[in-house]
Amino acid sequence: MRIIVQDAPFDPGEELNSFVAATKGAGAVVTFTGLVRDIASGDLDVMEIEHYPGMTESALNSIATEAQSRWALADVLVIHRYGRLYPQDPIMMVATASRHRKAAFEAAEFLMDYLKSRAPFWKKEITKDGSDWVASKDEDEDVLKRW
Amino acid sequence: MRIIVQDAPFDPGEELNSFVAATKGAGAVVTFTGLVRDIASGDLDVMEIEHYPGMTESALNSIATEAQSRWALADVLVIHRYGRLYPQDPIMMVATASRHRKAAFEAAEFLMDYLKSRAPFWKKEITKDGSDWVASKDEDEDVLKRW
Amino acid sequence: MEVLYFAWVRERIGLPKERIETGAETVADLVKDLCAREERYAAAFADLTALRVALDQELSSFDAPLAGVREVAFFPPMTGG
Amino acid sequence: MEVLYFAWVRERIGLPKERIETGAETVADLVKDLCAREERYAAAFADLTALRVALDQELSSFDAPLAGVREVAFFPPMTGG
Repeated sequence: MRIIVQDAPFDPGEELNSFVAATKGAGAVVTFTGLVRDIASGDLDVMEIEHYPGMTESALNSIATEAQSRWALADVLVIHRYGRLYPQDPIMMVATASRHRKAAFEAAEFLMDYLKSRAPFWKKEITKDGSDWVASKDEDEDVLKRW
Repeated sequence: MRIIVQDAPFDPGEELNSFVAATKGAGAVVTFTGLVRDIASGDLDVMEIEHYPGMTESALNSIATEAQSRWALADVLVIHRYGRLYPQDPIMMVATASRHRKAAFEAAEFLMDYLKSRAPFWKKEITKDGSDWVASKDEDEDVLKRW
Repeated sequence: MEVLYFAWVRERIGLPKERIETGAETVADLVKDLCAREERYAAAFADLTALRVALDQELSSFDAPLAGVREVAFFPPMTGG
Repeated sequence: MEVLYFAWVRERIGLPKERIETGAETVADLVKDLCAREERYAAAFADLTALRVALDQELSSFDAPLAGVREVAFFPPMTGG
């Protein structure tokens, strides 16, 4: 299990390849990569991601540990950036490895669902006209009920 | 949409990065990578994958087109190898891009479920003692019912 | 028509494809014709529930008609992914 | 105790953290104390349903007791991923 919280960019392809190389015996690897999406008006300059150092790492650790206890996973990776990001930049990535595809898919979805509303990150969208904090969605809270 | 059937190896990380670079505006990218898994006895030498040239491409195309009609996808990638593969080699990969993570996850699972039992590939496991065709599993047929 | 065999069907019959002239009206009739020819066909087609058939590269069924079909393929259930 | 603010809570209150001496028994009591101090606190805490609280870096609730707590953090619902 590897949990990384950093302001530096990361390379999703390199991370996938290292993850695959490290997971001996698993037939199935699932990744989710989240990218900075432009806003409706199409003029996003920067996304600023704030986090709660200390709590972030422990929250991500708990979520990943919970995933490992629920599914037979050979490995789990969570990377999340903070700081200033630009449209199309990778924000975060999770990867799961398992013998079977169902476990790898479910665990990755579980990680994403919890990460969305249980990891202390906040996003601010900055355009030349001003800035807005991204609001949480009720559905992000609702999806947790399925687990 | 890109469908690739080849005997040459591919690099999952490079494929993920090209896929991400090509999918403007999608916030969510999901990949599944299938690796050659060793067998229970631990002495797999080679996995030989046979396919049905022509039908393979058209079957993968139909499956990917069906996924695009069911979910709002910015892009879909399917790569599948045939020929001789060794333990830990990537066999295949699917990638989906969407604005939302739910669509990207569901479409990737759909692609995998259909690819398992509707794309004309057959796997043979070769050890120094002999060889066995991998049998299909009833559950692989059953999972199609959920779609 | 062209008849193709894959995986262990190919191995049991001993060749990947052959040209067959047949008056068979359905896939099942064609299978009967082939089984009558030689033991290796009978061995390959012993259990049809373990086999799949494609007509002109589309999955089909053993009761499907062969009229107009150019390519028939027999193979075990697929194991992609 | 140490009190931390994140995102728009931090912006409204105007600082990321401060040391507060309080006799408050619960989080809700602490919020009342803060709101009584200055308008910017009242503005930040106007709608508690829009806020979350963590005690010693664990998500908690506004009726939780503060006994033994070293670090309290207030922030809007999280938007990771």
